[in-house]
Amino acid sequence: MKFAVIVFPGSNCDRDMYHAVTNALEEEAELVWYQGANLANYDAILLPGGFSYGDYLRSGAIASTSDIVTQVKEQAALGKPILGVCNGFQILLESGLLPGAMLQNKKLKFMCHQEGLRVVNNTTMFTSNYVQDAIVSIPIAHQEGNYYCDEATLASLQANNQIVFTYQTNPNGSVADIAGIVNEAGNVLGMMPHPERASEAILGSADGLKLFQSILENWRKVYVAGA
Amino acid sequence: MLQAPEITPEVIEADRVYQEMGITDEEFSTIKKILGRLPNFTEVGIFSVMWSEHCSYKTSKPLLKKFPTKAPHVLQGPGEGAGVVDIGDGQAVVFKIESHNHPSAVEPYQGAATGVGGIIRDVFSMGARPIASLNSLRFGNLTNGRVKYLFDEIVHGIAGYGNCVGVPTVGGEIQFDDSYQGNPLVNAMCVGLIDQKDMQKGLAAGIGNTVLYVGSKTGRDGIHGATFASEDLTEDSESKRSSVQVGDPFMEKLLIEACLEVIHSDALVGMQDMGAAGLTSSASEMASKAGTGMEMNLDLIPQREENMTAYEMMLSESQERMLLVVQKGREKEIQDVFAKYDLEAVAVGHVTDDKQFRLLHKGEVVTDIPVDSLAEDAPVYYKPSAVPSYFEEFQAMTEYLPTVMDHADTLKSLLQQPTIASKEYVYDQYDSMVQANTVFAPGSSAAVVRVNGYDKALAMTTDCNSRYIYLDPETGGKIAVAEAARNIICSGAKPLALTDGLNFGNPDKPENFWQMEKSVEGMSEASLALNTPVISGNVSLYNESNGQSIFPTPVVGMVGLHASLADITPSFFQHIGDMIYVIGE
Amino acid sequence: MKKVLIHITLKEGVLDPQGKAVQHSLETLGYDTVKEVRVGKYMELVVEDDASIEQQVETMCEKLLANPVIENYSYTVEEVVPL
Amino acid sequence: MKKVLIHITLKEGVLDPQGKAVQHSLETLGYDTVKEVRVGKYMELVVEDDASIEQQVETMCEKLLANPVIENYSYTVEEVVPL
Ligand SMILES: Nc1ncnc2c1ncn2[C@@H]1O[C@H](COP(=O)(O)OP(=O)(O)O)[C@@H](O)[C@H]1O
Repeated sequence: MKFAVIVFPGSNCDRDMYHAVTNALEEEAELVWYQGANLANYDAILLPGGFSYGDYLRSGAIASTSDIVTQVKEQAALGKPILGVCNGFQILLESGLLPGAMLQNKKLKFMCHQEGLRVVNNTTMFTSNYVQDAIVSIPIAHQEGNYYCDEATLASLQANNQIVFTYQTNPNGSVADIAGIVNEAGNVLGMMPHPERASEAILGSADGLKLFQSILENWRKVYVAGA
Repeated sequence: MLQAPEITPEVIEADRVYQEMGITDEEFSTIKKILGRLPNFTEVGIFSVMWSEHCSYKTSKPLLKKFPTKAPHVLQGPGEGAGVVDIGDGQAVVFKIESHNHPSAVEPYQGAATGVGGIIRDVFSMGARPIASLNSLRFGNLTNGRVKYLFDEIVHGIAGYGNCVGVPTVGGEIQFDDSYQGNPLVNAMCVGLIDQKDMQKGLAAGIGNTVLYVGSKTGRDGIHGATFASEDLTEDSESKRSSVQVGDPFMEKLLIEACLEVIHSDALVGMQDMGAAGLTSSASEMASKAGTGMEMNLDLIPQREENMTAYEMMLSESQERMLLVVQKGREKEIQDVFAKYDLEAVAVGHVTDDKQFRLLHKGEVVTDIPVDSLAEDAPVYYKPSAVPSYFEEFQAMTEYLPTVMDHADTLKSLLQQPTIASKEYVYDQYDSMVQANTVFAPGSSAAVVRVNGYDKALAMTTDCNSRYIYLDPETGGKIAVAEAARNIICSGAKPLALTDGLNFGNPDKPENFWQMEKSVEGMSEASLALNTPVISGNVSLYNESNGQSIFPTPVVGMVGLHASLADITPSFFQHIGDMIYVIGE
Repeated sequence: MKKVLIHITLKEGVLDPQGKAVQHSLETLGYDTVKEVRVGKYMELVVEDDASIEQQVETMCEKLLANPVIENYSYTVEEVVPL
Repeated sequence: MKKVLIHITLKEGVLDPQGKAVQHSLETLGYDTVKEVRVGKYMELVVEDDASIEQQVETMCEKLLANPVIENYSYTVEEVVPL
């Protein structure tokens, strides 16, 4: 399976994501600069964390207007798995691929530590390797991770089972303790916590690796004969 | 305008305008001798920054000579952007500490942020990827409103810059004491990793080679604050007054990636960041070190503001700028790399063979100075030192042993001391995990960062108990080095080398100079004993408020190596029932 | 040349953590007459003159400068007074 | 009740990385007529009526809302129109 890790000016978890896929998951990945790429060549697209365009204006806003996001939308429409982590999630929100918006953390401070997350939906292509309602330890590192949406949107997220991860103890003020959501089709996941930073025990947790393994296994079921 | 036409060389001499820039009468005579004529306004400005303590170490040089700096594992000692130490497998670790005390006292967020940015540039200008940041902070009493503001904003600034630029902040230390009330200390350390074959030097070698300017445009940032504070020369326009330096971590991130890509081109000859004294120090040092000269056309310097004078451009401390020397005729190869990151690399000059530092502006030669006179041949002063009376008093006292009535109570009140209490409030704001190599984040005795792809890791720490140093600078200096080494060893690593951040008060006071002298001697002795040479460092003097000096604060930043990941040892209890041992006396 | 002044504010009903923090700090400083604070953005653009300038600003706001999920925007266009 | 509208802008000469990034992004989107962007803050305060309101706002700005080292501020006081 071939993963694209998209690199925007200011992305800074791109190598981490690349490392998680190539070393921890042991699959193929490429760092793809935001200009001049063809995303049709990849089986899955990863939007890494960081501060694209310095987080100026609103985090993810400037990156969301780039041509490559148009390609991401096309690939999303084809059903490919798209994962946005942290700044990647913010870009997915700003580009409209996922509903809602990010506000500053309620304490207005950047926060970086391990969080307990609940897997509230293990039926997605990103979470099928987790046990439903399992608590997993995955770090957060953000200042604008306070997920906001209006009531109607929240109701439809709940009705369609689009909420994937919630915080055990809400650190940032997110609506309904939301840490990660998928689109209606279920192939675009945005989450604030960093699974790539939790892909090896030496880094404090390997709970994030199952997420990458889920993507791989579900892809194999469809594309690899006999898998 | 700063360079008003009436300020002719004759006026500068007659009215002693140079004094306002921090040049003494003797220094002015030396300058006249060097040039064989009177210096013009721009030239005096250039001498004033290059001969400032910050760039020339004119008072601390005699002390710094005492530091042991050599060992077989030291690949680069003091003298370049940062020191370099061999860690095997053809790799090396690069590190340095730098102070940003005065800017942080004026504008804490930006002062701290640009301090972090500056030290990161020092590291990647060596060709190393910055893999970790640490810091060492000192504040007054937290019950004071201004101190609280400084504390919050400085931490916020370190986080704001470090998190955005993608270098994990993995450690640091904070001490609160009244002596820092009006003069906080912000020392930032950066650690980088490099393949030895990629090591760069800030050399302007190769006659005729091209000088490229990359990064942010030059504005009037930081000029006023640096050396020049004359009201009558700036009164005509408030807006022309230089402003506080503002950091742009996004620009820095682009520079890191572009510069680390460019080092693989053999068209690159030398690279240096524009730190304190910006263009002046980077250009003249690169030429002086290479034994060459340099000529630059200031009309070509990218400028953010209109009508900047030569003086302003040469003294500007605008952030996120780099100076590169590249082979003549191969500029395009380098420029193309920068273009990918939306950065312009502008040719502004070339390397010459006459060892002169020559600047053209609007068709005129505005500066023509022997380059060595700026860098290597700066004056050196041997300041008098005297034992402070407090020290003799203390030494004469009989030892006092406190009696503890209630151990639990004493422990609790100790833990409530801001200096001792948990610093989680601070380090939770730092992204300590980006780059996905952090094994032990802040909160551990030493931070541990693995070397990805190898069975080894690096341990790092900053330490200094300035109260000890105040009480007995020589012993305190030893303690600072020993404490750093203990922290490294407790994490399972072998101490390699150290960087020092010397923060002191006014060195013209013999008591202060004595503190400097003695603490450097103590540190030297300890680093010799522990085989941890000093490979880089920084000096910040005149840390005073209301005539009161800070506690002498020579911060030690130390790095060690875990020969195997299996050696990594946590500093917290692991299992119920494990035995606890106390080792030592 | 025109100067475009843009105000971007959080929509009513959207929580404003920054505004709340500012209000709280003001209260701590003794300003308890301040009942509410909302924090928004203010931008000044210098734009070349153009007949369609208003429409252009409108699309800039919609495409980039404001996030319609949480923000409102308004703007005014002024002459740039030459010095 | 009064409504106080406060504008906080960076002083002239102070680098505005955010404004630069926004301008660059607008340029990429085809808006190359935008020559400069400066980003500031805009605050709306609801304040109880008081004869000294202007003076109070002044000190609030100086003490907390603006950073006088790098920012300028200006404000206007309006009546709150009851709904
Ligand atoms: N206290 C010190 N101990 C050892 N070396 C020092 C000390 N202070 C400065 N140096 C060394 O002197 C050189 C010049 O320092 P500095 O001017 O601060 O560097 P930069 O030009 O990168 O800002 C550096 O190599 C630095 O490591």
